Amino acid sequence: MRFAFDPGQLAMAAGLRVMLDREFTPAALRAVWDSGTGTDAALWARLADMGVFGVVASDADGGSGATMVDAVLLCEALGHAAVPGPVLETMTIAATALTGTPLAAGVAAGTTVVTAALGGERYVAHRHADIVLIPDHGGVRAIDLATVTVAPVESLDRGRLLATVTDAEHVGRHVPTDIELLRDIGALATAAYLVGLSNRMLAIAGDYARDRRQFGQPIGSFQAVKHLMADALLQVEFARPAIYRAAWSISVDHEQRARDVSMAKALANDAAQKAARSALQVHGAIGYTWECDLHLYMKKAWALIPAHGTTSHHRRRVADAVLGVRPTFTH
Amino acid sequence: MRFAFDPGQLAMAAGLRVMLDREFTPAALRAVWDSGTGTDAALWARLADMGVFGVVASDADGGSGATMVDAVLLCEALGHAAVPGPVLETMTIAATALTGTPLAAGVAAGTTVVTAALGGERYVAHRHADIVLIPDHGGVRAIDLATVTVAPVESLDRGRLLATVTDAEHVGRHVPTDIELLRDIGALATAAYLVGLSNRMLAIAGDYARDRRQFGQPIGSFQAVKHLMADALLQVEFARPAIYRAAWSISVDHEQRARDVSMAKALANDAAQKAARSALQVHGAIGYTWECDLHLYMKKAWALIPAHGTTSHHRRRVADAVLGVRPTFTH
Amino acid sequence: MDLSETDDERAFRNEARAWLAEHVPHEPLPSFDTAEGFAAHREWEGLLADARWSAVSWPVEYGGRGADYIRWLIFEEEYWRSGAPGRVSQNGIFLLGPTIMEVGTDEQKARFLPAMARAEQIWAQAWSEPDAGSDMASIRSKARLSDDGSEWVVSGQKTWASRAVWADWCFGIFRTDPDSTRHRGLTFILIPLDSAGVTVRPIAQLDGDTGFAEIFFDAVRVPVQNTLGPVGGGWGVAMATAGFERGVSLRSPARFQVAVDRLIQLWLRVGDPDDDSMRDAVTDVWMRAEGYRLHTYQTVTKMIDGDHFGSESSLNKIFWSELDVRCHELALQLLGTDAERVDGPHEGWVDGFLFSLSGPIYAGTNEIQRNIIADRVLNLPRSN
Amino acid sequence: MDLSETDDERAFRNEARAWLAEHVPHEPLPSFDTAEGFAAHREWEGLLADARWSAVSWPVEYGGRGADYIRWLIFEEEYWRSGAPGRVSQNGIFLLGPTIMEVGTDEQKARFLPAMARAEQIWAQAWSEPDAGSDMASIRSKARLSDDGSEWVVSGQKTWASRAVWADWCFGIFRTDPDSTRHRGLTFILIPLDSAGVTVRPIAQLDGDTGFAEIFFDAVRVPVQNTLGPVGGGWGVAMATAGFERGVSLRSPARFQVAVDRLIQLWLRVGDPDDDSMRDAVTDVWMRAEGYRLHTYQTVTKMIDGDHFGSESSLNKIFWSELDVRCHELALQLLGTDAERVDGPHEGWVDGFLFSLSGPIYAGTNEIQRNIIADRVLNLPRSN
Repeated sequence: MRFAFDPGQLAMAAGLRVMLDREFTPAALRAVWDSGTGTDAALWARLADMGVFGVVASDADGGSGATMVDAVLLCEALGHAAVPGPVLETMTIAATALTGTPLAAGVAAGTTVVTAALGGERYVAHRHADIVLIPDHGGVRAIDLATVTVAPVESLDRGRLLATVTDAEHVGRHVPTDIELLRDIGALATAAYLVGLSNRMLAIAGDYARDRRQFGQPIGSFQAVKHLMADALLQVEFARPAIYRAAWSISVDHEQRARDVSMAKALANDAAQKAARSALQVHGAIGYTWECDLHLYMKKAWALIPAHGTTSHHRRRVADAVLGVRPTFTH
Repeated sequence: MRFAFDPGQLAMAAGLRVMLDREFTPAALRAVWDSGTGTDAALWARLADMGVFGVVASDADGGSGATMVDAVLLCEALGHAAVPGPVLETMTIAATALTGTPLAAGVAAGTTVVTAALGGERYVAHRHADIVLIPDHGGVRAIDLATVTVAPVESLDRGRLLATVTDAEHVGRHVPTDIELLRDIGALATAAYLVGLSNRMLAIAGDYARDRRQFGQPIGSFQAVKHLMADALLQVEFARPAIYRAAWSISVDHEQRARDVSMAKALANDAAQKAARSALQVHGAIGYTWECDLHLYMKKAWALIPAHGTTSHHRRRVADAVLGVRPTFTH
Repeated sequence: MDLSETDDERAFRNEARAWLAEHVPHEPLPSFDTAEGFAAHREWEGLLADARWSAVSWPVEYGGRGADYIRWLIFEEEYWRSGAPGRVSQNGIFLLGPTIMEVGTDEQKARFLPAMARAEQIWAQAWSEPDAGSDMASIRSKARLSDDGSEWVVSGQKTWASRAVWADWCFGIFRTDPDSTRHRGLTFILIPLDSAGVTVRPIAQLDGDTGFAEIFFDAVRVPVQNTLGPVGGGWGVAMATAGFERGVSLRSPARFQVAVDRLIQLWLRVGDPDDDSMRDAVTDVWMRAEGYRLHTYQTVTKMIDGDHFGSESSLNKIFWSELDVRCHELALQLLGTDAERVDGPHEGWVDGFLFSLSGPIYAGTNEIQRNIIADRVLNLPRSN
Repeated sequence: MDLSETDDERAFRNEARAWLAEHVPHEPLPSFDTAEGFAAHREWEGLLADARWSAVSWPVEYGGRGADYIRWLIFEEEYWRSGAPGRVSQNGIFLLGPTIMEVGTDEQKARFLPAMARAEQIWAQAWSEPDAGSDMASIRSKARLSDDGSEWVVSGQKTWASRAVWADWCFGIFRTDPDSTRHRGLTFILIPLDSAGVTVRPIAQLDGDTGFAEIFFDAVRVPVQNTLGPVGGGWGVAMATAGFERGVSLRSPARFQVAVDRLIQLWLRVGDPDDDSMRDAVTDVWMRAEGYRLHTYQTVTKMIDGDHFGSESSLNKIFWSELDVRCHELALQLLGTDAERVDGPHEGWVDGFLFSLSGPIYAGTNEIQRNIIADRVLNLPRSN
């Protein structure tokens, strides 16, 4: 038994993290909000160059044929920078669902942008995507967004260009695949993204707490602020291993995959909720302003917490797995 | 509309509080634990002198014919001192149930000690009582404890002499009465007692926090300790008016009596749980010792929280009242 | 103890309910943090004032009805339940007004109160400064007397000034003794926002609206007649106002009962009736709103009996702000993926959630309130 | 990343499981905080030692199996799942032992470790003092060198010394430089509890047992050979031990998995299957126990790779202690009015609840742990 990543996996994630810290600053994220495009074309190209979109795609599709264990650290790094657009859907769900189809190569190369609405969501997460995946008997249907009616829907996260899709009954290509697996992949990728996002919110709050002075000392020296942040960190730090384990369970198609993925998303949701609340409270009124970068990240968290399965949905899946049968240790 | 007590009501409660502070000290409570009698005979007599047992008993029974609004402040004062024995059952449940019976005068005088097991409890709260009340078709049955089989049961609160009662099928006197009302009275009296108890635990913790020094200052000057206690006080202070309101609802037989009583007990349970946890945490290891008086009060709280209806039982009763029908303001 | 309404109280409630049913706009007014919305809300306040509903607890002579606090709570219940617009004149009527009645001169009462009640003067708060947030006593904005002693010359910067973008006046405390520190040497001054030297810079908040602003004062000249309370005694005056704000007036229980009512309606519509978890959570927040209502009735009865409203206001402020956040968090949970949508039928919940998050922060953060409770109610030693 | 067991690990698990199935007493032993219970537990430890199960992670030469941390966790899972007795020798095997291996002399290793593994020496902790609780650096108990320099002369008082009532030895830190303050001038000394001048006074705790004691030292003479680590460097040695305690060793995940298993069994027996509230609450505590297990596997893999175990131990300590309290609170909720009964079939839950309440307090209160996390993990400025 070994609960650690390989040097190569860590190196790729570190490289991505360094690139994003340097090139996708809060100002760049703000620019995406203002542009109304929902993505950053230059950033998307950089991610493609680094092979992010091809990580789980098969060699035949031009990917590197790795597993969700390789992808999970990348999803976390993407969340730390709150990278906008359907990057998770494209690199994980689409790369898995469309393997072997003519679309797969474009997905792996990042030139085909894919969004998905496989669960109960009413909305597609990115209306400017090329392809949307929706449930179809025995698999999914890959639909060219240009061939259906797309109506914009406004998200509190202006980096997300939601839409409703209609007149999609008789178009697109049927792709046989395990939709439950795709849903689990989407939920796990989102959980990892949320944990990265949570660390970012706490980092922003930490910088402010070191910097801001009241009563003649930095507010970070007050126990109330220390404990607010320590409690949030606690939830983040104990959600992370659950996410890594779920990635492994997907990669080996573990019999408890559903339970492990749902545990990961439920804990990630709670951690992100807590991190956002604590980060805002540490900032006080400043954090409540549009000028302060914090809200760009908080709103991403609030948007993604219900996405790919709400906390109660996932907690119920865990309950069914744990309380339905006599509990035993899991190895 | 007037949310306040009369001077007379306040005066009687203040008198009781002063007497208990002076005469029923933690040492006296400890003595009851060590004696194994479950009550303090001298204290019982003092309470009788002050008319505590007769407060809601009718004039005809030798009581003062007052209402639960008069009794609720007394229950709170009794809880503040953690008075042992079935004082609440005798002064409220029995005085109401047995009115007009030959037993009533002894109850009002405090010479007949009554315990009750009207809800789901498996145990009688005081095995040395004279009378126990149990449910009976269309009312209750008043049973002389000397006529049934009484088996001791050990409580974590050594001031409570629990027992199981068997062979009670064919003995005792049937008393027609509204058992639902008796249950509500018991729950409300216990809720008031728990709030008094909660204030006492916080007072003990406050004394310790002012006294105990670490890192060169009183621990009460640390924000972590301040906020621990402030959060507990918050719950206690907002439970209290709900308890007073429920007492009024009983006194006027309000249509929402069940909802109001259950809200009071649910909030009192949560407040007591929180007050005990916070008081113990403020004390640290000292609070974990037998020498420290705190545990005498904590254990009383832990024993009474499930008594006369658990938190979830009462929360459900509120839910049925609030969510079963279209909600409107209640006056 | 009598929690049933008297006939008079019932009659008062019915009168308010009837008037509101007739006059509350059918369409919600635009946000009062926009130019047109502000104007529309001012107009509504005028309508209220004509019927003497704008300040029911004020004396008749100033445009009120001399209603006691119980009636004020009854009015608030009817007001918020009727879906009437938010109170754009709240800073004046609920915060400054009572303070003027307490410490103002007769001239000031005559000059400000009736105009306030009729919303001819709408007021902005100007407490905080960039370096005086939680640490409110570290005020730097100065006011010095002009050579002839007839005017204050005010310089400095205030921030988080609510309503300041479109308001007519602002009130705040300024350092009038240059050698003073902390709570001493501060004076409470009332300043017209159209004075020469005043610049107002709107602050966009979480929801994009501009409910707050920075106010810059560049040698602004204000007649000394606008001094409220004693020179150098501004801190005490400000605390009275702030205590009142944290206390009953800022958030009457009715607001939360209406919010919880809406939550229950939402639960009945979209919730899973068999989901005890959510059922318990909704019930819990109902109990909190009801507990806040009962606690408030207890408090105002004390006030009617002449007690003063002290540090308990900190208990209230924590309680209602956390209750409000919880109520909106539950609503968003019920909405699922609709919870991120701001243009749909549930927009109100998302806006309400964002607004609720300001509760634990403004009027003194809840951390500061816990300190106050510990120090003044629990008598724990002050931190050093 | 490979979370499946290797064949070797599986074989190790099976060997442990088989041995435990054969040897674990059918009747629970009496509490080791009683004379007979202590003796019975010492005997059990001897049985473990004979089969080399008492300290599996120790080197073979000292009586262990040289098992890596993964195998140690596997053993713990099998141990606690088998219902085996509590570890009366925990202070020595899990806390002092590793410290001796790190900083002890060869002579000390030979003298103490094998005897410890065989429970011939059972150890008490002697950290705290009446005035040194959370503020552990304010140690007052002194040790001065005898004139000939061959012995320490120890005087003072320790408290909250776990196992001290029946143990053979105690370890703690003492001020050896009379002019020193705080963390400096302290030395880590190992003291036989049967030394002349040692008085042990049991402390009765919440459940009536005496798991703690005060230890009074009246000019107790201890050979300098019992000094662990450098003279004056006791604080560093103690911190290594304390970090290890808060970290993996004190509370291996298996304990909580067994507790949560029992909670689930209780729920299945007495819980209302349609009560989603309780179902969610039980599931939540299961997730916390599972999360702690996963976090621990991640941690020990780091340690196997040579990383040192630092301030994360504070995260662990808060997490497991709050998880444990929550687990027992839920059990008592399920038991309803049975929850106050201490002589019934559910006695274990009540005792467990009381014991769980010590978790957030001992080995450094959770408030202190939050400070450590804030200062060392979040790099927030120290309080002044």
